Amino acid sequence: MTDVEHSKISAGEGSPKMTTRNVDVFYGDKQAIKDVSIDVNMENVTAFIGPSGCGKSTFLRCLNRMNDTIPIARVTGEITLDGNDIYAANMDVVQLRARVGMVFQKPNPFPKSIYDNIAYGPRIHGLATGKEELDEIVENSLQRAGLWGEVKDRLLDSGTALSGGQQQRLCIARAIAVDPEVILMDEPCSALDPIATAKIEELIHEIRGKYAIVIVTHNMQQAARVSQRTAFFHLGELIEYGVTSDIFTNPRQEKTRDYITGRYG
Amino acid sequence: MTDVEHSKISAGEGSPKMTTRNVDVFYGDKQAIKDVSIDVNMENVTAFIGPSGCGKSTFLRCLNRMNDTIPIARVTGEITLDGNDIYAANMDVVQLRARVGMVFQKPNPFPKSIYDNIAYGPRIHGLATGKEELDEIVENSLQRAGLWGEVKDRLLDSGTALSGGQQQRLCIARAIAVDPEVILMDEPCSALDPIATAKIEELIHEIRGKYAIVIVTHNMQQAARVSQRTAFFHLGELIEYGVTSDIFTNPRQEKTRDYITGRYG
Amino acid sequence: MTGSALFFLIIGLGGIAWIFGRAKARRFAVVKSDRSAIHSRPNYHGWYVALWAIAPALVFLTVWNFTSPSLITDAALSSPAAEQLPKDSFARGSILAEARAIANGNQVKAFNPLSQSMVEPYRAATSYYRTIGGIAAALLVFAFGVFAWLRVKPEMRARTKVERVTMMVLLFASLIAIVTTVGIFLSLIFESARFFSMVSPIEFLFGTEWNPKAVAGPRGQSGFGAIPLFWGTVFIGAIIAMIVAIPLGLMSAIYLTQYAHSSFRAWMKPILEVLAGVPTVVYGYFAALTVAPALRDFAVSIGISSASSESALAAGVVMGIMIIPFVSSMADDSIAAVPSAMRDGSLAMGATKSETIKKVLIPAALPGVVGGVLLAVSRAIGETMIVVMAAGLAANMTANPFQSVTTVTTQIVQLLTGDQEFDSPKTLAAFALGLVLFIVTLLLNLIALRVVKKYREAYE
Amino acid sequence: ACQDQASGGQGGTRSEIRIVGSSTVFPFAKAVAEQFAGSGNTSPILESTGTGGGMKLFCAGVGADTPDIANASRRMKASEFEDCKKNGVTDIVEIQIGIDGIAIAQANDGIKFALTPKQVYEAIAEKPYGKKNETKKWSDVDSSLPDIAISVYGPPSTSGTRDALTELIMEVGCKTDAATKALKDSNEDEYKAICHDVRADGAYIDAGENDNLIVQKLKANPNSVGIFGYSFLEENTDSVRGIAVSGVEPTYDAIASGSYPGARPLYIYMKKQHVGVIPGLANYVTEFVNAGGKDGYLVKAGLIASPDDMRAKMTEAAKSQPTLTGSELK
Amino acid sequence: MNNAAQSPVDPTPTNWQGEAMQKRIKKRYASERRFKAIGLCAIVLSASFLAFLLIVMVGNGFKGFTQTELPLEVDFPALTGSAKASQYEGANAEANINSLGMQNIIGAAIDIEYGNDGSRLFSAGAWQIAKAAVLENPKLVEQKTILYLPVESEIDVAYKGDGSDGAEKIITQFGNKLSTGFNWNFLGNSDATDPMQVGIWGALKGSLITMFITLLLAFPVGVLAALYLEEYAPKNRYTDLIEVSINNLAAVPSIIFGLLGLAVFLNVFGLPRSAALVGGLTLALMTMPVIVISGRNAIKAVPPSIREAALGIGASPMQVVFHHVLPLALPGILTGTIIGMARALGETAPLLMIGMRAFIATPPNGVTDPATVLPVQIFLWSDEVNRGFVEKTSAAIIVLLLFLLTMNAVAIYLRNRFETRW
Ligand SMILES: Nc1ncnc2c1ncn2[C@@H]1O[C@H](COP(=O)(O)OP(=O)(O)OP(=O)(O)O)[C@@H](O)[C@H]1O
Ligand SMILES: Nc1ncnc2c1ncn2[C@@H]1O[C@H](COP(=O)(O)OP(=O)(O)OP(=O)(O)O)[C@@H](O)[C@H]1O
Ligand SMILES: [Mg+2]
Ligand SMILES: [Mg+2]
Ligand SMILES: O=P([O-])([O-])[O-]
Repeated sequence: MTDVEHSKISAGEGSPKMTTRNVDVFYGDKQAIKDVSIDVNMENVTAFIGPSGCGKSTFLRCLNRMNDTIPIARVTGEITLDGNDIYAANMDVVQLRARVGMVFQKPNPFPKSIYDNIAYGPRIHGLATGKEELDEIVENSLQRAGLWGEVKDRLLDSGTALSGGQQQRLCIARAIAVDPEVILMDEPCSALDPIATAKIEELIHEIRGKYAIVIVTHNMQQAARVSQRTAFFHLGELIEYGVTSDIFTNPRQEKTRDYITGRYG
Repeated sequence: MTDVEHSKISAGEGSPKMTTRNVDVFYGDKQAIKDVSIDVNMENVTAFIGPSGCGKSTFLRCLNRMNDTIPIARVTGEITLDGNDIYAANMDVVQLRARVGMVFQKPNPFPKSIYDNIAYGPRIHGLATGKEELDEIVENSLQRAGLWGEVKDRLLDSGTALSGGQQQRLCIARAIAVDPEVILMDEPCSALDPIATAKIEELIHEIRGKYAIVIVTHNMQQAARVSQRTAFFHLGELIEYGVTSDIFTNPRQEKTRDYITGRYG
Repeated sequence: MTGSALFFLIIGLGGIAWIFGRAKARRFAVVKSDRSAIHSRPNYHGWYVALWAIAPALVFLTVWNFTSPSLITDAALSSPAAEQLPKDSFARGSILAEARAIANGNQVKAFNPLSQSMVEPYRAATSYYRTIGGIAAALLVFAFGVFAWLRVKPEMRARTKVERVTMMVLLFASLIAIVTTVGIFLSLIFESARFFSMVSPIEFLFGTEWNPKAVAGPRGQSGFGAIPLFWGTVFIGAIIAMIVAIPLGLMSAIYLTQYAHSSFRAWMKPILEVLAGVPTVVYGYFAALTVAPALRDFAVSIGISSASSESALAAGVVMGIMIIPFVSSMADDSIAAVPSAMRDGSLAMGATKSETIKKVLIPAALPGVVGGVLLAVSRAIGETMIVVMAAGLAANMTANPFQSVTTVTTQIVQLLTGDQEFDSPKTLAAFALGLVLFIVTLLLNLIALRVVKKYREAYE
Repeated sequence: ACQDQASGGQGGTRSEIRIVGSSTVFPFAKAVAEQFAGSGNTSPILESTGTGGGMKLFCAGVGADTPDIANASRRMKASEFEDCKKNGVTDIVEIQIGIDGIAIAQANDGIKFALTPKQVYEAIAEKPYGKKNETKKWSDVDSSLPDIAISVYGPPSTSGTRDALTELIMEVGCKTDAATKALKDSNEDEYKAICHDVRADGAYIDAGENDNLIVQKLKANPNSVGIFGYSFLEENTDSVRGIAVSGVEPTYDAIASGSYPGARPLYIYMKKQHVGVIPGLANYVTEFVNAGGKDGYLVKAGLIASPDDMRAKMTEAAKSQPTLTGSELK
Repeated sequence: MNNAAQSPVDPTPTNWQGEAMQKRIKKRYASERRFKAIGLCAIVLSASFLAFLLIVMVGNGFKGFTQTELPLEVDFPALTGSAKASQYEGANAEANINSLGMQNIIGAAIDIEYGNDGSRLFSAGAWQIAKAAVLENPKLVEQKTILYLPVESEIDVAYKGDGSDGAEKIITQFGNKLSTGFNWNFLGNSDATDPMQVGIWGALKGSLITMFITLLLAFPVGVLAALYLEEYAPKNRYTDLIEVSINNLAAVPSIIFGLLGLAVFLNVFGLPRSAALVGGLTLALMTMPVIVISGRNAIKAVPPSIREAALGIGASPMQVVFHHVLPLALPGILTGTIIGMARALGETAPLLMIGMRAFIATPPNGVTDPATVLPVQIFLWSDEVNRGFVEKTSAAIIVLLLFLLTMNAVAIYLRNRFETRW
C-alpha cells in the first residue's frame, strides 16, 4: 500500500467502528467495487459521494451484508465491525443487520400502522419484555426521529399514509428502534422536497452523537453540511477519503476536484 | 399580433415549407402548447429547444399528425404543408406522414432485416416498381445515412442487431427511403454515445440540403452545431424563434438568455 | 353448380376483379408519379373492386342456398314420376332426400326403390337451377365488379374504404363476446323464468328439501329446495378444497419465489402447471377410483361407520389439488408485486427471511392473495366433473366430510342427462341452478378482479 | 309441395337408426346394435334416457329428427299413446323382448338380510300410511333388520324401473294397511301420494338413469341397498347379490316363473312409419327378437327370455308389424 | 428527550452476545428452517400428487393396450363349404363376408377345439377379428389357419393378475395356451359393450373433429377481437362492456356453456343432438375469451415504438397492425390458443349437456354425425361396472394426457422460443 492510499483509509481520529480492507464487489463478472479500504468511526457522519453508478450504494450495502440478497453479487476482502469480520462464517447476519441499521433512498414504511412499523424490529429481536416497554421504545424512537409530535395522536394510522418526508423519518425511527450502532443511509433525501430534506439533515445532526452514520448522497452541498468525513468514489474505485472540509476545499485528487466543481457527473 | 411576436414566426429568408399559425394543443383539459406560430423552411435545420416538458415533442408531433394516435390530444390552429392545411378533412394522414418523415428518440428499427427495414416504406407506398429499383432505393438511403459501408454485407441481418448509433442511422435511412420532404427528429441522439452522436450530426449536416429538417434537442451545443434556426419553448409557449447564431449570442428574451446560460432547465 | 362450387366461383371471379382493379390503378400509378395525386396503392384498388364484386354475390349465394333447394324440390315434384310417391310425409320426404343425395352424387345406391325414379327429375331440376344460380352469381359479380372498377380513379380513397370494411369485421368479431354473454344470460333467464312460474323462487332458494319430481302434479311442487345443494357446493368447493389448496398453493408459491434455487424453480413451476392442465374428468376418475375408497376405508377404520364412498372429502381434496397451481400462481403474482423495498426494509432490520415473509410480504400481498383465492373459489364451485364422479347424489346437509353431499353442478348434469322434457320443472330446475351458479361466479369474479386491481394500483 | 318442405323434404333422411329409452333395456339394445353393426349395417345411435323420457322423445313426431325406437321397461301408457297420436305417431309396433325383474341388491360384503314389500315400503315411502317417515335405520322399520342406516340407491321418477318399483313392491306393501287400501276408492290422489311417493330426505337417492352407477355405488358402500334391473345383478354377481323379497331370491328361474314379486316384461316400440325409410329398421327389430331367445346372446347378458308362446307371437309380430290400437294399453 | 432516565433502551445497550439473546436467535433460526421446510413440503406434496396420479393411471392403463389371446384353429374350407378367396376381394368383399356368416364359422371352430362350452372362453366379438383377418388376406378362406383371438374379459383381467375365482380356474386350465398380444382393437375401434372390443378411435376422431370446429371458429374470432380491442377500440362504455363480457366469459363455469349450447344450439336452432358440430360450437364460445385475453396480452407486449415507427413513415393503422403488430404478437397468440384448445380438449361437462354421451359404435364421418369425445368416453367407461373397463378407462386417459401434455409442451416451447423482450 502506498502512502497516499494509506492516508485514504482512515480520515481523521476517532476509534474505527467498522473497517474495510481491499473490498472488491462483483455482480456476476462485472466488478462494481475495486479494492476499497475505508474506516468508519463512531460519532461521525461519513458521506459517500461520486457520480451515478460509481458503486456507492453497492459499497454501502456491503456494510450490513444487504448484498447477500442479490444472488449474483459476490464480495471479497475484509469488513469488520468492532474488529469482527462480518463475512466470517460465524457472523450472524440477522444480528449484524440489527446492529448496522439501514435507511433507503425511497421511504419504505411497511403497510402497517405507524406503531407497528416502529415496533417491528424490537418485536422480532425481543428487545421489549412487555407492552409498556414496547410503547416506550416506540415513543422514544419517534421522538428521536423528531416525528413524535406529528404522529402521537395517530399511531394506529398506516405508515404509508404519511407524507414522504414523514415516511423517511419514520424509517429512520424504525432503524433507531432496534438500537443499532451504525446507521447506513442511501440517498435518504433524494425523494424528498427541500423542507423535508432540511428536517432529515437536522435529524442526522441530532442523532449522530450516538451512532456511526454513513450517508450516500448525490448532493455535494448536503455532504458538506452533514458529514465530518467524505469518501469520493469513481467507477468503483475510492478516489479520495478525508475530512469533509478538506475534500471540499482542498481535494488532493484532480478527479475529485473536477467532480466537486461540476466538471462532470 | 404584436411586432415582436410576428418577428418570431419566420426566422430568416427561404421559402416556408410548413407554416403553423396559432397552434394550441390540449391533452384532455391540459394545454400543452399555447398559441404557437412558426414557419419551417426548406434546406434548413430548425432546432426546438427548451426545458423538459415544455412541449417540444408535442409540437413536433403536430407537424405530421402523430398526435392523432393519442386519443386525448386535440390540436387547434392551422398547420400547412406547401400551403395545404394538414388538418383539413381531405388531407390523407398516411400520405402526409410519408411526406413528413419522423425519427424518434429511442432508435426503433423493426425486428426485420436491415433491407426490409428500409424497403418497408417504399413498399407500402409503391415507390419502386421492381426488385432492382427497390434495391437501389435501399442502397441509396443507406448510403445517404452513411450506413452503407457498415452494413452492405449484412443486409439480411436483423435491424435490431445493430448498435444504438447504427440503429438510429438506420431509422434515418428508413425515413429517407420514402423520399420525404420534411424530416422531424425528436432528440435523435439522446440515447447515443458521443461518437454516435457526432456521426448523426454529421449526417444531418450532409442531408439537410434536400429536406426541411426539424430537430428537438436538449443539448444546446447540439442545437448550435446543427441548426440554422432555433425556437425556444417554455411552458408550452414559443418564447423566441430566430437564426440560431442570434439566439445563442444575442437572445432578445430574458428567459431565453437564462436558459441558454444554464440559469435554469 | 353446388353451393361450394358457386362459392369458389365467386371467390375466383373476385380474384379476377382484384387483378383488374389493380391493373387499372397501376396504369395511372405509373403515369402519375406525383404521389399526392394518387391516393391508394394499386393493391387497395384491387381489393376495393374485389370486395364490391364478391360481397353482393355472397349475400345472394347465402339466400340462394336457402331458397334453391325448395325450388328444385318443387320442380322435381311437378314431374310425372312424383305421382307414385307415398302421401305419408316422412316417407315422402325421405325418398326425396335420398333422391337428392343420389342426384348430387352423395349416395350411390337407393335404399328405397322409389327414390331411383325421382333421381332423374331431381337431376334435371338441380342442373337447371344450378345453372340459373351460377349465371345469376356471375352476373352479380360482373355488375358490381364493373361498377367498382369504373370508380377506380387516382383520387379514389380505396385504402380508406377497404380498411373500413376490415374494421367492421374486427368490430363484429369482438361483438361475439357480448352476444355470447347475452346468449348465456337470456337462455338461463328464459328457462329459469319458466321454472319459477312453476316453483316459487323462495322455495327454491331457501327450501331445504331437494327431491325434484318430473310432473307438476296436483300435489303441488315440493322438493325443489336448493339449500342442500348450495351447502354441498360450498362445503366441497369453498371449504374442503380451499383447506387443501390455500396452504399448499401459498406455501409452494412462497418457496418457489423466495427460497428456491432458480433451476429448481424452472423445473418445478411447469410441473405444478401440469396439475392445472390435467382434465377434470381424469381428476374425477382418480377421485372415484383411488381417493374415495381409500378415504372411506380410513374413515371406517377409525370408527366412522357412516362414511360414504362418495364423501365430500374425496371430491374436495381432489378439487383442492386441482386448484393448487391456480392459487400458487395468483399468490406468486401478488407477492412479486410487493415492492422489493418492503422486503429490503425488513431484512435490513435484521429480520430473517421467514419473518419478512410472514410479517411483511404476506400482509402486504394479502389483498392480492385474497382476490386470487376468490377466483379459485369461483373456479371450484363451477367445477363439474370431479363432483359428478366423486361427490354424491344425496342432498344431505351435513358437515361430516366423510358423508356424501351433492352440488349444484352435479345436479345440473343429473337433471339434464337422460330424459329432457322442457315443460317439466325437473328439467328446467337445471337452468335455475345454472343461473344461480352463473350469478355467483360472476359476482365472485367481479369482486376478485376489483380487489386484485385495487391492490395492483396500490403499488404502482 | 309446401308440405314436402315442412316435413323433411329438406330435413331429409338418415342412414342410422336412433334409439332412446329405458336404461334397463339399454345394455340389451347396445348388444343388439353392436351385433347389427357388425354384420354390415350402419351402427345405430343409442341413448339411455329412461322409459318415460324415451317415450317423450319417441312421441314427439314422425321424421328424421325423432327416434325410431323407444325401449321401455314397462308397457306404454295410454296417455303416452295419446300423446304419440296427437303428434302424428299413429303406427306403433310393440314388441316384448323379454322379462326382467327389478332386483333389490346389496354388495357382497354387506350384512345379508331379506325384505318384504311392506318393509321396503316403510323404509322408502315419503309418508308411509299417511304419516311422515321417521325411520333412519333398517332396524327402525323392523327390529329383525340390521342396525344400519337406510340408504337406497334407486331409479328416478321417469324410469320404468321406478314405475315397477312403485307398482310391484311399494303399492303391495302399502296395501297391507287396510285403511290405506280403502283410500284407493275414496281419494285416489291421496292414495297415490301415500303409496307412490318416495322419501326425499336423503335415505332414498335418485341415482339417475344409470344402473351401472348404482352397482358401483353399492360396491363402494356395502351398507347401501340398490334397486335396478335383474340383468345388472346377473352381470355383476362378483360384486353384488340380490336381496330376497318375500323370501324369494331374484334368480332367473324365479323371475321367469313369476314367483318373484318384481318381475315385469320389457318392450321396444317401433315407429312403423319409419320402416322402409330408415334403412334396416325392421331387421334390427327382428335381430332383437331373435337375440332374446333362450340361447340368444341377450340371455347371456342377463335378459330373461319370454315364455315360448309369447316369443312365437313376437317373432310373428316382427314380421307382420301389427300396430297398437291403444285399447290394449292402460 | 435525550434524558437517559426515561429511556430503558439507552442505559443498557442491547447485549447481543447475552445468553437470552443467543437463545432467542437460535429459536428464530429454527423457525426459519421450519418455515422453509414447510414450503418445500408443500411443493413436494403437490408434485407427488401429480406423480401419484400419473403412476396410478399409467399403472392401470398400460394393461389396456394389451389383450390376452387364445389360439384357435379354423378349418375354413371345411366350415365354409370351400369358399373361394376371389369372392372376398374387390368391391363386394365386405358384403360377401357378411353373407359368409363368420360368427357361426368361428362359433363352430370354437366348439370343435374347445368343446361346447368353449364360447365362454372367447370374447363375444372375437369373430370380428377373424372377419378383419379374412378381409385383409382372403387367401385364408382356402386354408386351415390358426387365429389368435381375444379371450373373454374376465379371463383377460384374471390373466393380467386381478381375477375372480372362476376365471382363475380357467387360467390354470389353459395357462400354457394363453398369450398376450397388443390390443390393436383399442386403437382402431369405437365404443362397445364388451371391454375386449372397445377402442378409442371413435372418440379420438370425435375429439379431432370437434377441436377442428372449435379452432376454426374461436381462433379467427378471438384474434380479430383481440386486435380490435387492443388496437382500435375507442375507450367508451360500449368497449368497456365488451371487455367486461370477455373477462367474465373466461371465468364462467364450463357447464354453463353446456346449458347455453343446449338451450340455444339444440332447442332454438334445432341443430342435431350429439353432433361434433354443436360440441365444437359450444367449446368455441368457451375458448374464444381465452384466446382474446392471451391475444391482447401478446399484442400489448409489442412495444409502442414499433407502431410509432411504422406510423411515422406513413403506414396506415391497418398496415401497422397487419404488417407489424400481428406478426410480432403471433407466437404469444398461438401459445394462448394452444392452451385454450388444450382446455377445450379436456372438457367434459358442457358436452354432456348437449348429448355427446350417447353410445356410438362407429366413428363419426362428418360434423353432424353423432360423436363422442375422449374425455366423455372416459367418463362413460368410468361408469361401467365390468372390471375390464378399468384398464380401458385408464388407457384412454393415457392417450388423452399424451395429447394434452404434447400441446402444453408445444405451448411452453413456443413461449420460450419466441419470448422477446424489447
Ligand atoms: N443488482 C445488480 N445487478 C447487476 N449490476 C448491478 C446491480 N446493482 C448495481 N449494479 C451495477 O453496479 C454498478 C454500481 O451500482 P450502484 O448502484 O452501486 O451505483 P451508485 O453509485 O449507487 O449509483 P446511484 O448514484 O445511481 O445510486 C453499476 O454499474 C450498476 O449498474
Ligand atoms: N400522452 C400525453 N398525455 C397527457 N399529457 C402529455 C402526453 N404527452 C405529453 N404530455 C404533457 O404535455 C407536456 C409537454 O410534453 P412534451 O413531451 O411535449 O414535452 P417535451 O418538451 O418534449 O419534454 P422532453 O424534453 O422531456 O421530451 C408535458 O407536461 C407532458 O406531461
Ligand atoms: Mg420530448
Ligand atoms: Mg370442467
Ligand atoms: O331406465 P328404466 O328402464 O328404468 O326406464
